[in-house]
Amino acid sequence: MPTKPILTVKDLSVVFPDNNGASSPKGGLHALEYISFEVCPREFVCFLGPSGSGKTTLLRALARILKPTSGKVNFIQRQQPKIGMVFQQPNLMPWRTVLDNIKLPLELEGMGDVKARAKAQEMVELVGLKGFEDNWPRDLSGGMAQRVGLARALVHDPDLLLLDEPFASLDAMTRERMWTELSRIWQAKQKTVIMVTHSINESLFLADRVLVLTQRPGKVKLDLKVDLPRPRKDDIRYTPAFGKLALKLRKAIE
Amino acid sequence: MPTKPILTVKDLSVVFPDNNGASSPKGGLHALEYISFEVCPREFVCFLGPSGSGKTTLLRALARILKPTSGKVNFIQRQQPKIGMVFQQPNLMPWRTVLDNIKLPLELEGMGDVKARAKAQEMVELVGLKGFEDNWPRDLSGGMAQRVGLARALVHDPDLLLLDEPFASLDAMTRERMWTELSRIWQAKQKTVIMVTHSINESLFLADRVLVLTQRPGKVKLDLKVDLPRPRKDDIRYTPAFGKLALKLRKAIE
Amino acid sequence: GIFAAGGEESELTRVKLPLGYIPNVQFAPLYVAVEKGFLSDAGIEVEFDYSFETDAMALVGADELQFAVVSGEQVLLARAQGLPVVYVAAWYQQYPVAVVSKVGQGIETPADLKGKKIGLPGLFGANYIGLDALLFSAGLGESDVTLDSIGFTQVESLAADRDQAVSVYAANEPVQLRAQGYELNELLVADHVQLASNGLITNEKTIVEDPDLVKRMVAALVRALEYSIANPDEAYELSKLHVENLAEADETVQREVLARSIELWKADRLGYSDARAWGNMQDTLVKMGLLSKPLDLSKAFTNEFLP
Amino acid sequence: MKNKTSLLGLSSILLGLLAWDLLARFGSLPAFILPSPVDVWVRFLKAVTDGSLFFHAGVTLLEIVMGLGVGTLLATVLGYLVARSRTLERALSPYLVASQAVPLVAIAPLLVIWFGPGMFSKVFICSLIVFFPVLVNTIVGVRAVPAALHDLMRSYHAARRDILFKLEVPSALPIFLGGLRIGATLSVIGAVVGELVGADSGLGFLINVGRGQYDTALVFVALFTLMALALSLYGLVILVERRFLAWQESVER
Amino acid sequence: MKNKTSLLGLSSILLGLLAWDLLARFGSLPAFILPSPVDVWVRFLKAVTDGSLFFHAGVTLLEIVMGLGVGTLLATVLGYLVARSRTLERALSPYLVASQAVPLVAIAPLLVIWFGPGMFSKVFICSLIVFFPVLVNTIVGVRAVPAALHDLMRSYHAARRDILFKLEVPSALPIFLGGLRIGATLSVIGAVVGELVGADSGLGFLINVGRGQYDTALVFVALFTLMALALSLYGLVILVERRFLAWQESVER
Ligand SMILES: Nc1ncnc2c1ncn2[C@@H]1O[C@H](COP(=O)(O)OP(=O)(O)OP(=O)(O)O)[C@@H](O)[C@H]1O
Ligand SMILES: Nc1ncnc2c1ncn2[C@@H]1O[C@H](COP(=O)(O)OP(=O)(O)OP(=O)(O)O)[C@@H](O)[C@H]1O
Ligand SMILES: [Mg+2]
Ligand SMILES: [Mg+2]
Repeated sequence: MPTKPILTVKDLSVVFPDNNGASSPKGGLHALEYISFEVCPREFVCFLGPSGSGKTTLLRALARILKPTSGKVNFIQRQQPKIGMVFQQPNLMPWRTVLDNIKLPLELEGMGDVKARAKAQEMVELVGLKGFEDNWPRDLSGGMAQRVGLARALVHDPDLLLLDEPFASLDAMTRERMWTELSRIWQAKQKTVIMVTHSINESLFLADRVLVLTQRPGKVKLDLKVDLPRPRKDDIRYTPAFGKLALKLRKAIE
Repeated sequence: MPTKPILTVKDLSVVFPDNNGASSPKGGLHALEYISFEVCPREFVCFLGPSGSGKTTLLRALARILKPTSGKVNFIQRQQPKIGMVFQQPNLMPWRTVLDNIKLPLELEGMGDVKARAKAQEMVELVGLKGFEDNWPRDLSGGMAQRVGLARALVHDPDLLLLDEPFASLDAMTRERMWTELSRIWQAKQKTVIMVTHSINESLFLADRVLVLTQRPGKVKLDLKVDLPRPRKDDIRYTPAFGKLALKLRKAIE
Repeated sequence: GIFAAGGEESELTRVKLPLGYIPNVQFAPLYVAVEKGFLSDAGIEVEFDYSFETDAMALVGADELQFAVVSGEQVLLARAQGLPVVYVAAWYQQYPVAVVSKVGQGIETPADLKGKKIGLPGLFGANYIGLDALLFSAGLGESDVTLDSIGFTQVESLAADRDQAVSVYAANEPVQLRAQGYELNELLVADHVQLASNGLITNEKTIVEDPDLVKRMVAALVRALEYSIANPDEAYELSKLHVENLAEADETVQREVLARSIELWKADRLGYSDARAWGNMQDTLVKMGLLSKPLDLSKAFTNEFLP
Repeated sequence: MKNKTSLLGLSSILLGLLAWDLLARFGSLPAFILPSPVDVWVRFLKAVTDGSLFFHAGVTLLEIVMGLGVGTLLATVLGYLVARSRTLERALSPYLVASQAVPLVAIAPLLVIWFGPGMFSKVFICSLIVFFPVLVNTIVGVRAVPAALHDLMRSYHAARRDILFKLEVPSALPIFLGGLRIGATLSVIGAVVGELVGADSGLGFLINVGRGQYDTALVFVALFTLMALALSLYGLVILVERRFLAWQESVER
Repeated sequence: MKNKTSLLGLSSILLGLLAWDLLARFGSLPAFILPSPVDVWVRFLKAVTDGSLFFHAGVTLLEIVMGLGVGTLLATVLGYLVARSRTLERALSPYLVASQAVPLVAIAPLLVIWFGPGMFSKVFICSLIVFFPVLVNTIVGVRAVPAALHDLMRSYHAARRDILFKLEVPSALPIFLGGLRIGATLSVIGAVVGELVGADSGLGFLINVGRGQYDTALVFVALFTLMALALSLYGLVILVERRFLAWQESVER
């Protein structure tokens, strides 16, 4: 893409202190080491990598939840874009109903209650949870909770979406519906998406670019451009281009 | 299989009370309705179904965590077999280290500490977490936590394994390694496995039988025998038999 | 309970004796009675107890204990509620409450208290009754002054000029205040009205069942009083054995406390209860509304056990 | 279900009354130590009729409400700050703990001199005694807020006050309300201790009067009124819990 | 880091001492109301030398330890039972709350009659005051055990005692220890209140003696010893927390 990058990550390293709290001579657990990449506006980037390779840590650093040990995360257009984040665990507030959980980011933006409720209600329907608006999170199934998390990340129209395996506990059908919705939203609105996934299919179906991280310490092993035509229908999976890309990713991961 | 069933589920229904606690005239949320099936010893059964169709609820009823509203769950060989369960969320005890979490079922059986540690250590290595024995659960990545849960379910050599999407947050490679390990354990020891999954591939790769549940209220929609030869290697995916079964399941789910 | 003396002479009757206050040089006669063997001569072994006066009264009334040292008005108040307690020996002849004020206030007679703010622990107990009796003696009532319930902080309140006068224990606080260099006017209640004061009580059951014990107890107390009045220095030294911290405390102050106490104990006949003082006490209590009707005073006290 | 349990509470109270009556009737204790329920009831009616009970109970209630309010407020604010800074905790905790170990009766003279013998010193004592349980439970509660939810709020760059009101307050509420339950109950003692030490009104004063006149029935009336106050305050906290903690499982296991 | 904060605690204590000294030196209060730090130090050395401080502190400490032990034990057991049964809670809570509202001074005669005036009544009062905070926090803690972990234990058909010791105890520990922090601190007051009411030994008795003889420095010595006791107990609980709650995040946010 010709545009200036919206996000530049330069030599990002994250080291967790060892169990006993002190920085041991070994120097703690190196979760990420010298990661550098750029993301352009409206780009959809997927991260793949083995369990424990630092994908979640990377997203946390991008969201400024975690201070990197060294290196820089810079957003160019604004100081800090509006972020919508889906966590690996649903991470809902147990004292809020489904609707109120989804409404949270709107409240934080100071939106009026009536309007916020209406928008949240829209999202409830989008993720297929109509009828469960007033349930407590503890009464939801795993997949339903994850969809609430997704709705909460999308409701306030963020500039940057950070998604940590947002579809992991969804059945094939629901997942595909969510894929379609996400693609639609991403194309309709001016969003940049960074998504962690374990599914090669998912990454190829959605992403413009797939980055593969190595096992601890996490480094970028492959930066693959996905130039499949959009919109990508289900049968794209059986095209040779898709197969070739999938094979490349598979190899990189192994 | 010619043997007598080890588990008989008859007309099992689970109704959750409505939000306000009272049984409303509507009669609450019908999660499962008149489910009946049998499982033979050493059988590997997978459940598929849309999000919210009651798969987790079913496993909870089988483990006697939840009392069914009506119907029966009977184990024939013994009053109650030894169960190993993987929950949809990792469900680790935050005050126990990785090793101690895995050791828990052995402690409950009264095994001596030295022996228990040794067995737990074996499991740590099996799920690829060597070096993380003494970590607190909060310092694990999502996939690592899930593997700890899996190790905990296997460590005490249970007769019946109840697995609720045990591989959902694992990357493709780790997942396949876990599949192989699970198949090996299942074949080597006399285990019966009931597993919930969202992956058709996974179910066909592992199961003797796949049952598909419908959306609320959950009923058995399809009971499919998987008569693919074992051991199933990775390339079985590309055989026509596999494709036919996959298509059947796909249809049943949609 | 008590362990009644067996046949052998060497066995002593064990008695628990509540004093209603912490160990203090003011209890010197009792320490003398122990240390000089007056009590063991009488066949009694005492264990002092420092719990509250009203609790002690209730225990004696319930015959859980045989004896206690309490203030005179408490006997009437308790009897009004049906406690079968009897006052058998007077210890203080003079009601030991005084109202003190800094000299600058010019309070020299009870009448001068009119319109003043007077601090006292609360609307109960000897400080309250003594104060009211003093006011009545001057034709005043509670409405003529401001009563300030301040807990047992009279010294501090007077020092800090919170109150213009305070109702205190005559033998103790004025001595402390003077030792701190304050010049005081002191109105001793006993100078204006005779009231039944602190003494030894028992209950009706003990009087009926073991009059000899009562007699021996009273005799020992009177003997100790006599000895203490005659030998204040020795009484002081013996008190050190019982009073925690007395050896470390300000000796001149504590000796003065004892000297003043002795003045309050002195009498023509030690231990004797004056019917007039009891009548005055009853009048005061009725006037204060603490007694709704007069009692049969002859049952409240007796002199029959005096030696 | 609800009826059944409140029936249970009631019948447990009746059972207590019965035991008391039997003890008073057939026990060896005289009435001036243990009056019978009937004696106390008669004395209660008298105290209600002449208005003295309402007056004194009102004074005590006012002290309690003020003491509870002030103590809770200070404890909550300080507890929150301490929970968020170990440094502050180290600097303050010697004072906070020491302040609790001072037997108030012993420093009453200082309090009286500083604040006078009026209502203020009672409110002070009351709030001092309420302070600590609320403080500790605020600290424990705020520290127990899940880190993952903090991450969530941080991902939105939520303002401090939003983090406070939308995350920390609701999350710490169950434990905080536990502290308030303790505090509300202790506040009653706090006010009464102040009154026992020196006062001319309030239920503590009434107890002193009753004790001074060996009117044990009056003491019991005052004691029961105090218990009723404590129970009402406790009940209020429970109501708040019901209202705000509906999301917590109330499963009987 | 650790050094820095303990330095902070120390310097905050020194600051307090300084403020006190200035107040005593230049304030308007006479020495028998507010003695200077030096007076108190001298009196302290004297009390240490003649052994009286150790003796009385020992008596009080014994009462505290016993009261704390008994109160905590009862509260933990009862709290656990109540936490697991709403029915039991409804039946007992009126009594539990009411027991806390009774000003102990008022029922002292009954206590004395029932238990005698010796150490027992102090231990009783102490354990009564310790009881409630520990009870409430035990209830809150046990109720907060995650339902999912209960499911886990049930899937193993774990025995009751395993559920208790391997799930409920460790899970409720942070909140329980909060209750113990409160209880440990209150226990000091409990013992002293008992001693103030009537005793012939212990630090409360020493306070009474000091007050009776206007030896205010002695009162202060006793008060500071009490505070030291309270701080030590509190410190002990903190040590236990450090030992057993290492798994909780201790991130300074
Ligand atoms: N708070 C923490 N303290 C210490 N170590 C941590 C912490 N969080 C993560 N780690 C470690 O950092 C490494 C990377 O963790 P991360 O969660 O980023 O992995 P991930 O790529 O998201 O894995 P998964 O796919 O399993 O979720 C892991 O080895 C993990 O143990
Ligand atoms: N404790 C509960 N109280 C009330 N309703 C519940 C409770 N647990 C589950 N449910 C409801 O029961 C239905 C089935 O839930 P269950 O967790 O069994 O679904 P699932 O098949 O496991 O879904 P998923 O694939 O999303 O995990 C859902 O609609 C859910 O909202
Ligand atoms: Mg992750
Ligand atoms: Mg589920």
